[in-house]
Parts: sequence; structure tokens; C-alpha cells
Amino acid sequence: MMNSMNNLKEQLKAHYKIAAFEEPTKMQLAFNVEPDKTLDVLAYLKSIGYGQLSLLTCIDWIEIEEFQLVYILFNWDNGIHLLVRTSIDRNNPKFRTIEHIYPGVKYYERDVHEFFGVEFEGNEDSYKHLFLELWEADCPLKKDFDPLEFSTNRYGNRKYETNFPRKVGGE
Amino acid sequence: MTFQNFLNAFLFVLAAFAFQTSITGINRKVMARLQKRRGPRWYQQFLDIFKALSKSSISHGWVYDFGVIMALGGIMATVIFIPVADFRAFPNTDNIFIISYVLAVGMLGMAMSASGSGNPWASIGVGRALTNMLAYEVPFMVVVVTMIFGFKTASVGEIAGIQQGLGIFGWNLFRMPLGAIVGFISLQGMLGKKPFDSFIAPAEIASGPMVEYGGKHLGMLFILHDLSTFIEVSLIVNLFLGGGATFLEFGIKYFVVYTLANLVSGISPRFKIDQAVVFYYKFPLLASIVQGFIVIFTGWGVTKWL
Amino acid sequence: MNLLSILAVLIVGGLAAYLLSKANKLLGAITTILTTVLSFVMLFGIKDQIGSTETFLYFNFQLTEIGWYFAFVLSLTYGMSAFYNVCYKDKFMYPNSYAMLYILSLGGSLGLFFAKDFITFFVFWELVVWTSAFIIPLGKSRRASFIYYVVSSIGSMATLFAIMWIYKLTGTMMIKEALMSVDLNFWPSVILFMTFILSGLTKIGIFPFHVWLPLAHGSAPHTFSPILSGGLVKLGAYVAYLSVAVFPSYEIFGEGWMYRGIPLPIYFLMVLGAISIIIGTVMAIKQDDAKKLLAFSSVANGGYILIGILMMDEITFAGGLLHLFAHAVASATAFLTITAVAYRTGTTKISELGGMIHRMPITYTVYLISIISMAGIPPMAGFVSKWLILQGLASKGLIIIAFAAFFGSIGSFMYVFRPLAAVFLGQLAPKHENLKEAPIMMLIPMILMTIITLTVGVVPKLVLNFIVDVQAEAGIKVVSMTGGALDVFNGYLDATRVFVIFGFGFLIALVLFLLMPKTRSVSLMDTYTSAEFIYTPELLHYAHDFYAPFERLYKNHPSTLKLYERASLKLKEIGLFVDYAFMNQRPATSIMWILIIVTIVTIGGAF
Amino acid sequence: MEVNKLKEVKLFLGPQHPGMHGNYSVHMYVDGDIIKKARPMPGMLHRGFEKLMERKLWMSNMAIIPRICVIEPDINEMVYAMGVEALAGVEVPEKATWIRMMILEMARVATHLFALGGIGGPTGLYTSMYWAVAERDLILDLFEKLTGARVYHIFIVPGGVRKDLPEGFKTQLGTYLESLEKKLPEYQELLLKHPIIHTRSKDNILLPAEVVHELGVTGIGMRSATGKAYDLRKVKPYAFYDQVEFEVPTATYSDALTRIHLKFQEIQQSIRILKQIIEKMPDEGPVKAPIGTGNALKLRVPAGMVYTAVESTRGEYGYFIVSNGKEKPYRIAVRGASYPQGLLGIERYLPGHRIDDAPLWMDTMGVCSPEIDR
Amino acid sequence: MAIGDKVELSSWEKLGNFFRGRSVWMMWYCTGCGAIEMPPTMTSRFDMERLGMGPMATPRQADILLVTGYLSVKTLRRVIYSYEQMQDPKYIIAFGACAVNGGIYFDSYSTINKLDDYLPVDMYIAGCMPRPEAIMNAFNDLQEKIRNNEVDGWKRYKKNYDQYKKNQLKAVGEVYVHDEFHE
Repeated sequence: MMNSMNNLKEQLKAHYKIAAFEEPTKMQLAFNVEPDKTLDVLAYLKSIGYGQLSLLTCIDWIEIEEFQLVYILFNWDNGIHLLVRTSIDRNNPKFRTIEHIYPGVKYYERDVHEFFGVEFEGNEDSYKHLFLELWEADCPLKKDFDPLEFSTNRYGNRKYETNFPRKVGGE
Repeated sequence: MTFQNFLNAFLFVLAAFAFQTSITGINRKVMARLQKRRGPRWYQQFLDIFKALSKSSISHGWVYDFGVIMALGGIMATVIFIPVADFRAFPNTDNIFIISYVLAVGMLGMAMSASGSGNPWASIGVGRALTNMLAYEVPFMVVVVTMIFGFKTASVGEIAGIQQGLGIFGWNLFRMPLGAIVGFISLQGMLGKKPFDSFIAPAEIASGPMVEYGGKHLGMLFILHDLSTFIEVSLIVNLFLGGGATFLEFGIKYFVVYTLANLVSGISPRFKIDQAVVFYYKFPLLASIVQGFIVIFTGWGVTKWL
Repeated sequence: MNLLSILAVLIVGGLAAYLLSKANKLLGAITTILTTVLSFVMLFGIKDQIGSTETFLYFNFQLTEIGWYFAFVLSLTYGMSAFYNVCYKDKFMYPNSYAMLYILSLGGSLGLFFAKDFITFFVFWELVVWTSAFIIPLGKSRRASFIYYVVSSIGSMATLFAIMWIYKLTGTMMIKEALMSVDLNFWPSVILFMTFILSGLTKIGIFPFHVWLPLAHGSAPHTFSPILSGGLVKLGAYVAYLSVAVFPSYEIFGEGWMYRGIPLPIYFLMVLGAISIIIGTVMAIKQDDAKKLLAFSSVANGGYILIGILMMDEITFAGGLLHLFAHAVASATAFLTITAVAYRTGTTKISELGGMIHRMPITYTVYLISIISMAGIPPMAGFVSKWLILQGLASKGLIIIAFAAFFGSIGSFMYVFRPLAAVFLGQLAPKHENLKEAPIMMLIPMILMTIITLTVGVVPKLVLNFIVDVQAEAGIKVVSMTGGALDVFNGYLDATRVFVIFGFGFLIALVLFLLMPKTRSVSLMDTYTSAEFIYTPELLHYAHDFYAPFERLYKNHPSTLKLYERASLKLKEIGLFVDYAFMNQRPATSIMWILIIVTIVTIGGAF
Repeated sequence: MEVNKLKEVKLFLGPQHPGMHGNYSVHMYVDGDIIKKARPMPGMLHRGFEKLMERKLWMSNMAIIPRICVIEPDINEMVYAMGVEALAGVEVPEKATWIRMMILEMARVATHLFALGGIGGPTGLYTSMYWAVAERDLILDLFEKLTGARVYHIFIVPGGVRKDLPEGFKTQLGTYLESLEKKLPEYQELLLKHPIIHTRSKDNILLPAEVVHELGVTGIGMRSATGKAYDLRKVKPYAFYDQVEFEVPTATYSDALTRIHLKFQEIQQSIRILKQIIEKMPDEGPVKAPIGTGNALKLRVPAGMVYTAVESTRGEYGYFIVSNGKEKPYRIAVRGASYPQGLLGIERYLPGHRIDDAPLWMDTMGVCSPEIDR
Repeated sequence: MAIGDKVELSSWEKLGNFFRGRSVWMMWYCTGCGAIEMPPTMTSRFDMERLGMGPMATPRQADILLVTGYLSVKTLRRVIYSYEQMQDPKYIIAFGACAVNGGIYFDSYSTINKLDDYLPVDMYIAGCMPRPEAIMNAFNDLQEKIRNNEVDGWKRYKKNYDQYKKNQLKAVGEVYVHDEFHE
């Protein structure tokens, strides 16, 4: 198993000049890819057996004004999870869809679009709301969105009285 | 047609309702036992019906109301035609074809009202209900034709009376065993019990025709359902089990038949509607035709018997 | 007043209608109403002249019970449908010809029923065929008319052949005498019987001649479809009656194999009738065009009528004849309502309509009652006739036929309900928001027909009395009635009592309904949608493929029409081959072939 | 287009529909009874978990995470604990790992029983539903005994489990497993061998292997289509799954019936695992390793990101945890196991089925709305 | 009308309450995670049917609306829609802490905090989530209250309809969604 991990590293290094690898836990490999190379890398990884896209998610690094897209791939035959990361501009969040590589990503992209506002060019449905209905506020998973404030403003909080009447409406 | 007749008829309908509703209540308990639980009070069905009647309700136009009234009216009329023991509300009206076709008034009214609600689920349910009817009714009616041929009468009461005269083995259950099996399988469909209840399947079409009913409409629908159950089970009891010389005998047979149907329903999933049609047009139809040929050509079960 | 005067009214009326239409369309349309209704009324004037004979030029007429009964049914449907011509006068391409042909076809039918000799019979037969064949293409399709004409002429030719044969055998052209004195062996008489009845089978649309019916009904002018279904197909029943009852079929075929008291050839025809019932039913269930649906239902009901007439006993025969009346009225009414809907909306496609009850409540009620009768549910006329047929089948123990009868009867709930649910009930399409009830001239016949259906259903004696006369004339046992009730040996039906009890039940239900809390009216869109909101109101009406699961069971069924088309293609191929091989441009080859054939024939003859 | 519109009817399966388990909606465009187009409508249960978790301390998150998946809450705790442990580099004591496995397997049995009972809904076999849910309740009783709660246990915490087993728990579990094993044939008779269930589900609702790969379906759906033991417990053993013997039931032809059968076999395998756990679990030993130093509320997890996944009853269930070294998680993303089939699967592969089959489709594919909505 | 105000009833109403208090049908709507305890309550272990309770498929048929736990805004719209389709008299039972004050989702951007601002709640069940015993107890209490004519949520909703509508609009923006956004 470790062997296949090393093989993979070497191949990635040879093909795409990726040098920095992390191993967050056993049988897991994380690495950064340039945005314009991401699609190639993903297509390559799919071709060598990483057939499952477990998750596509996004991290809002607000301090450095970056969105980091993380594609988590899995190979069922050797049990290795790959975390393929790529960074895009937070102020102009646009990326290309990988629907042609992993068709299953369609709804993950809609998900990321809904919560972070990342636009995936090529995904026709990505602009549609999925979880939120008639949502006008900012994308909720961005770091500068404060849910408590939103909730208090919109839905209010219950005010508790200290002395409950003993019998309800018994006057 | 005297006033006495009408009074009798009215009381009979009331009695039929009370009887069947109690039986339904008891059967809910039986079913609960099958499912390893206690079940509701035996009179819960009454409470449910009267509760529904006491609630407010909505209407989707006049045909929505009219259909329910027509359905309940038709079913009540059919109950009046049913002979029980030696009781007839009106003389000479227990013709099997009259009963089964007046019963259809109820079905039609119900279907009309449900479609009138404009709900697509209801329309799907109605379509399925009518298809279901085509499935179960044909084998059953072939058996009925056999019986009419054999007994030279189409009167349900007379058919039951002839069987009574011959003792327990004179019942059609034994004289026409194939036909009786078909009858019982058809009963399952008539009552809308599983596996033939796809027209009200809650999980698929959200209870189908009943989808828009609430309040008194729903209450009347429950009454209608109980009364039509009474009609159908009574038919089976009269045709295959020799009816009853007394009300008590009739009641016991009735209870057994209904409970049996209910138990079968308890352990069956439901067929899809086309599967139900295919099912009925395989064994039951064949059996009913074979039974018909046996009776018509050999006389076994009618002229030749033990 | 005699039967000639009725015919005269119709013939003259027809010509007058043509001329009047030229002047004013409305006048022509009114003439059709006047003449047809007048003929209906006059029929009652000659009811007491049964048996009288009349001669006009070379035509011999005789008024028989059966002829009168058929004339009564047909002139009723013609008279009622004629009211529609007023509303439709502007929509016809040739209103003047339509008016003339309309009246003439009734005249032809009546002449046919009153015919005493075969010549008259055949002339009027052709008159009906030709007039209707010219009316049908006024609707949508020429092809329908073509197929109708082809199928009709097959029947006509067969009948003509049979007539010639009979004439050769008996030396007389008088229908009754000739048919009764035919003296043949078993097989020749079967062939004679079959050829004679063939035209009847084609008209009534019995399998395998049912192909023209849905095409013609579906594409005939909207006003003529009720006539086709309620009137013209019934001509076939008349021929069937002639061949079974007047022609002593039971006695002649009695020598052969009998099945439960029915001679084999007749049983064979009954099986055909049974097949028609099943085919008509299953095909009607899957139609999306309301008119085609009703047309296939006519095929199915034709099966009942044929079975009833073929039985020649006191119960089923009466049932068949009563069904002829009940179906004619009910089916014509149903067609009339669909026509009224088409008049308002411009379509007869079920899936394009919906919720018409909210705009056309009277039309809806009329349709409801007509389908109750068609499905054979009490307290309508259709129930009594079906009850008789079923009792008759049960008394003979005809299980297979009974199976078809039940299948058709319960299947009819399915197909008649479909327009009810999808055209009249359900969601009103947004584009039909501003419709109005049908015009008064359409409502009059609809309501009258409804009253007739209901009255006959409650007091069947009104029509059964005519049928009893027919049965007496045909020399069979008459259906027994005590008071107003049917009292046959294996069943008892007091339709009035059934109606009263039904009314009583309805009353109880009504009282119960009124006693309970009041209802609140809500709009149709305020409906259960699994708690989701309706975005697209036009997608909420469930009409298309109503019985989809059931239809799928016979999706790949063989079609008779396709079979015929394939056969005709093959025939064409053979023709082309013949053309190619024998009739080509080189005379020498043709002469050679002819010589060879002649030689072969001569040599063959020599041996 | 206009003509086509006339033929279609729009029906809503859910959220308030007896055929829909959970608050989820599918908009179906139906012609006759065939679904021509289907659109999933998630989000009715959306609570914004990913946002809420960023706002809570590492340890106080334990209170809310089980609520992400209502039917099988324990996997959430397990995944979260695994992630935190991986980032913080904590070794879990042996006994705690065994207890974790025990909880997971008990939850698996309970969930599968629930799902098997749930088959009774769409097929109409209510008796099986009544029986199976009551049976599941007995497991919940055991849970209650062990953790104090019926549904949300919050028993697996980073570093181990909350408490040691109560006295006599192993015996009770053993007795229960015995009784369950005795009852299983009953369910088999009632549900799996029922001819009508066969007519309804055999050769129906197919899930070919290509579709599995296209959508990314995992769990029973994947195993029933590919015929390979694609189970995280085998492929990538967590806890001590490499120390117990069990088989992963597979099949090569995936129709509804096969998937029901696999569910049933997984119950049997879980019972087998549970028995081994009872046997192998040490009696003594710590059940919780110290994590961080001092006050647990002030726990700071080292910066980094990790993806952890376990095998739930519906497939791979994972958390992607990002820490920036502060008291609160920086980002947690949840991979719901039924995400692929519940969204894209419905859009692409529910069309073509009949209305009758739609609820069964949802059930046998294992669509669980709370984990999709989060 | 305050909670618990007793109004003199006609004898028909009293009779109605007699039946309504003994036969209560609930709507089959799993609005939140509390619904996971409904199947045990319904099925053989706790057997709700013996109290005369049962699930019903559609709002028209049902008497009680169970709000099982938190309500997201999206669900709230549908719950209001369903509630308005129900027939009088109708009752609402709210499950769990989330329905009372938002519970652990007090800071969630998509779940509401106070259910009774939007719908008239007749009974709350405390707990997260309420155990089947608690649910059964609540049903029992509700039935008793119905029999004693002490629940009047539906009347309050009618009386204060404008107030409720205002609150609803504030929280959800648009109660009936007329925009097919996902297409």
C-alpha cells in the first residue's frame, strides 16, 4: 500500500511537477495543484483508478483573500484518499467545471456555488439555488457572514419572563 | 312498497353500518395482534367516523359534493338489496346483477367526486381503482354465471336458501371448490385489501381517491367503505357459505370471512395494478372457467352431488 | 298516412333542404330538424298499420314490427342530432349537400326497414351507403370514407351474391317468402347464411370488419358521428335479424353440431361478437380522442347487440333489441355532448381538455347519464338491456361469451369514465377559462335524450312492449313481464323499484350530508400537492395515458387494420409482378405467356 | 413543447407524502405512470451545520454533530473523533476502540432493521414495518443503557469514549443478539421470500455498475452492482475492523431485491462482528485518552486538514476537517453518504421508472435527507 | 382570546369534542429530526393506535400537525401551506427544544427560533429529542384538553390571522413560492 502511494507521488512529480505532498493520516495524500493544471491532474488521476469523487468542497481563507477548492478522490482498490487542492481568487471566484471528468460532481458544484458563490463555468445548473429558497443574503458559508446576527434579526429570540404564571390564563 | 318496507330498509342500513363498523373495529384489534401490539378500542372505528363527520370540510365544486352523495346513496341502496337470513327489505330485489351493478353506482360516484377534486393523485387512484375492478370482477362474475346456470335463479337469497337445505356439505364452498377459491380471491380485490389495494396505496399516490377528502366527506367515505364491505362480504357468505338461517349464523360466517380476508391482507404487500390484472387473469379466471365447464357439462356440484 | 308518406316526406324533404340551404343555411338546417322529427312522429301514426303492404313504382314495402322498431330508433337519433345542424351550419364546407344527404340517409334507412323485396332492400341499402360515404369526407379525412366505402361494398357485394343465390333457389324476390323457403343442405346453407349476414357484420362493425368504424366515427363531421354510432351501425343488426330470425337458421343448422342449444355457425358469429366486445373495450380504453373512444365502444356494444339477436330466445333476444335502443340513445347522446364540447373548444382530444364541468355543467350532467346507461348501471336503460343479455347468457351457460360480456361491461366503466374524468372533471385549462355552456339548440336534444334514457331505464315496459311485438312476430317466446317488472325464469327485475330504492338511498345520503357542518368552497388549485407549491397550473391535470399500466399490458397488440394494410401491400406486389411478367410493353412476351397458359389449360382439359 | 406539456403531469413526491421518508421532495414530470423527468428538491432540513460547527469549540461540537444524520447518528461522532485524533495525533486506547466498534455495529443493525421495516412502506407490507421497528427499539434500549440516550448518544468523543461499559452490558447484548438471530428467519419469511415482494422488486430499479461509477454511489448500491467488497471496513480498515472476521456481502446484479437481500445479510454479518467484539474486548483498561492539555473546552487542534471516512449503512460517510490551530474548527465539510444517489441519481436515473416504484427507489437506494441537507 | 379561555359550547360542539378527543389523526409530515421517534411511537412497541391516533396521508384528513423539531425556512413555508389546508378543528404539537426557542440551532441562518410566532402551537413537548413516552403523554394530554375544550389554536389563528401572516412574511419573505427557481 505504501508502495502505491510512493508510485503515485513519483508519477505526479514526473508528469505535473508536483513536489509538496502531505500525508494528513495514513493512506491519505494531500497536494496543491495550479488552477490551470487541476483539470488535467484530475483527469489523469481518474484514469489511474481514482474513480470516485468523494467530495468537492471549498475553504474560505479570508485573510489571504483566497478560496481553496478541495477535490477528495478515492481509489476503492488501494484505499487511498487524495486531497487535490487548488486556489482561486476570492473576489472573483470562478473555476471550470469537472463534470466531464466526474459526472457526479454536478451537485457538489452547485453546493459550493450556493454556499461560497464560486461559479463553475460549464455547469449549466450551477446558478440555481439548491438548498436555500428565495435567499437574498450573502453566501452563508463565507467567513464574513454572521449567522447569529442574521438569525436574530430575521427570526428573533424568545424573551423569557422570570415569573411564570402558575396557572395559564386562569385569571 | 309500503312504508313498512322503507322503515325496514332504513333500519337495515343502520344495522348493517353498526354491524360492519363493529367488525372493522374488532378486526383492527385482530390486525394489531398480528403485528404484535394491542390495537385500538373495538369501537374506535365509530369514533373515527363520527369525528370525521363533525369536522369542517372543503368543497371543490358541486360534483365533488354530489359524487359523494351519489356514491353513498348508491351503496345504501345496494345494502337494501342484500338478503340476510330470511330478511328482505323489499321483496324480489336480491338479483345478483342488480346488486353488482347498483354497487357500481357507488364506485362511479366516488370516482367522479374524486376526479372532481382536480387532484392528479386522485385521478391516478381512480384509474387504478377502475382497472382493479376490471381485474377482480370478471372471474367472479363468471363464477356467478355458473351458479345462476346451476341453480336456475339469479336471486342471491334463493341461492343461499338452496344451499341451506342441503346441510353443511351443500355449501358452494364444497360443491364448487374452484369457484369458491375464485370468490375468495376476488373478495380480496373487492374489499380493496392488500395485495389489491394499489388504488389507495398511501406510499405511492398518497391514498389515491381519498386524497382531498376531509371532514364530513371523509366521514361519509368511511361509512361508504364500511357499507360496501358489508355488501361484498355478505355476497360471498350468501353465495358460497349458504348464507345463514338466522342472523347469528350469518354473523358468524360473516365474521370469519372478513377476518380471513383481513389476515391475508396483513401479511401481503401490494401488487402493482398491472400485476394485479395479470394475476387475476391467470389462475382465478382459468379456475372460474374450468368451474363453469365442470358445472355446465358434467353437472358436478349441482345435479350430481354426493 | 302510411309508410309511403314517411318516405315521401324524407325524400322530398331532402331535396327541399338542398334548395333551401342554397338560399339560406339556417332554413336548410331547420328543414333537417322538421323532416326528421316529423318522420319520427309519423311513425307512431302508422304503428297500428303493421302488416300493411304498399307498392310504389317497382318498390314493394311492408310494415313489419321489426322494421318499425328499427325505424323508430333511427329516426329518433336522426331527429335529435338534427338540432345540431343549426349550430354547425356555418362550419360545414357544403351545408346544402350535408342537409340533403342527412335527410336522404334517414330516408334510405327507413326504406330499407320497410322493404318487402330484395330489390327495394338493396336499392335503399346502397342509398344509405352512398349518402353516408359522401357525408364522412366532409369531416376530417377522405381515407376514412374510403375505408368505410370499401368495407361497406364488400358487405354489399356479399349480400347481392346471397340475394341472387336465394332468387335462384326460390324464384322469388320477396324477402320473407324467399328466406323462409330456402331449402339447402347444411354446408351450402351455412355459406348462404354467412354471405347474407356479411353486410350486417360490416355495418355493425363486428370483428374483423370493425376497422372502418373508429376511422369513420373519428373523422366524420362532429354532427354526423352520433348518427353513425347511434343510427347507421344499427342497420347491421337489422340484417342480422333477417338472417337469423326470418331465415330459419336455427331449424336448418339444427342438424349440425349444437353447442348448448346453439347451432355452430351461429355460435361462431357469437364468438365473433364476443371478440368484438373485447377488442372494442381494450381499444376504447387506450384512445386519446373522445370520438374514437366512443367509436370503439360502439364496436363493443355492437357485439352485445349481435349476441342478443343471434340467441333467438325470449331473454337475450329482447335484451339485444333493447340494447340496440339503449345504446343508440346513450351513444348518440355521448357523441352529442362531445360535439358540444368540440363546438366550444375546437378539439375532441381528451388530454387537451379538462374541467369542462365548471363551464358546461348541463353538458356534463347529460354525458354522465349517457355513460351510466352505456356502462349498464341502474337506473338507466342500458342496465335493463344488459341485465337481459346477462341473464340470457347465464341461462344457457355460455361461459366464454359471458366472460366477454362481463369484460366489456366492466371495461366500459373504464373507458366511459375517461372522458368524464379528463374532459369534464379535473383542472380547467387556463385557456378554457372563458368558455360558455353549449347553445340552447344543442341543449334541447341532449336533455330530451337524457330524459328518454332515464324514463326507459325506470319504466322499461315502454320500449319492451315494442320488443314483445317483435318477438311475437318472429315466432319466439316473448319476454315475460308482470306489471312493469321483468320476470324471466331465472331472474326478476323491477326497474321502477330499483329506481325508487336508489332514490331512497340517495335521499338518506343527502339528508346526512345536509345535517353535517357546512362546507367551504375552495378553488381547484388549492389542492394536496405533498405540501409543495404549484408553479405550473397547466401541468396539474392528469389526463394523458390515464390507464397507462393497463394499456401497457397489450401495448404490442396486433392490429387488424395493419394486417389488412399488409395484405393489400402484398396484393399490390402480386399485381406488380403480374404486371411486370405478363403485361409489359413487349406484345410478344404477352402472347407467348398467353399461348403457354392456353396450351396448359387445353392439355389439362384433354386429360 | 406545447404538445409535450399537455402530456405531462407534474407530481410532487414529498415533502409531505407518505412515500417519502424524511423531509425531502422530488418533483416528477409524469406521462401516464412513467416518470419522464425528475428534479430533487433538497434543503428542507438545511440547518447550516457546516457554519454552525465553525462557531463552536472543538469539544462542544460534539453536541450537534450527531444530528446531521438522524437515522444513524453514531457515525458522525466516529468520523469527527477520528478526524480530530488524526490532526491532534492522539492514540485511542484499545478498549475504547472496541466500544466504538460495538456502537457502530449496533447502530448498523438498528439502521438496517429500520430500513428493512421501511421497505414495508412502499410495498405495503406494514406488518414487517411494525415488527422491525419494534425490534430496533430493543437496540435503542441497549443504547439507552449504555449511553443514557435513545437516539443521539454522543458517546464517542475525541480520544475514546465517554464512559466504560455498564455492568453486565456484554451479557445483555449477547442475549439480545441471540434473540435477534432467532427472529431473523421470521423476517426472511415475511419479507425476503414473499412472492409479491419478488414480483415488485425483482428486475426492477436496476443500478448497473456504470451508473454507480458515474454517480459515485457507494455502500450497498456499489457492492451490489460491482460484485466487489468495496467496504471501507475492508478496503481501509479503521478501528479494529482488521481484527474481526466478517464478510462483505456482494452481488453482481443490482435490482431492488438484491439490495434488500444485501441489507439483510449485512445485519447477519454485523451480528457476527458484534459477537466477536464481545469476545475480544478486554475487560479492563482505559476508555479515554487525554486529548490536549487541561480544560477540554480550550482544546486547540494543530493546524492541518484531514478527510476521514467510515462505512455507514448507505456508504462512505466522511468529514473533511480543517484546523488553523485555534479553539474552533476552521472548516468542516460533510460528505453525506447518500449525496450522489439522492441528488444526481434522482435527476438522471429516477426517470424511466413508474410512480409505483419511486418510493421503493428512494428506499432501496438509501436516500437519507438530513445528511444531504446538513 | 387568551389561551384556555372557555367559551360556552353548543351541545353539538360538545359532542364533536367528545369524538375529536378520542380519535386524533396526525399528518404524515416529518419536518425535522424528531420524526425519528415517530415510528417507534406508531409501531408495536408503543402502539399509538390504541389511543385512537393514527397517521394520515394528507392534510385534509388530518387533525394534528406534528412539527417534529427544528423548522428550516423552506419547510416553514410548506408547513404553513399544509396547516392552512387542514380542516378545522386542527391542532399543532411541536416537538423538542428547537421548536420552542431554536434549541441548538439558535444561531442557524436557516432555522426559525420561535414557532408560535408563525403558527398557533397547542402543545410543546420538551426534550431533544422527546422520547416516545413523552410523545404518548403529550397525545394523551392533548386528547384530554380537546375533550375539555381547552385547545383553541385554530381559533386563535383565525382571530389573529393578520398578525400571524405578518410574522410569517417577516421570517420567510414569501409564504407561497411562485417561482420555479430550480428549473
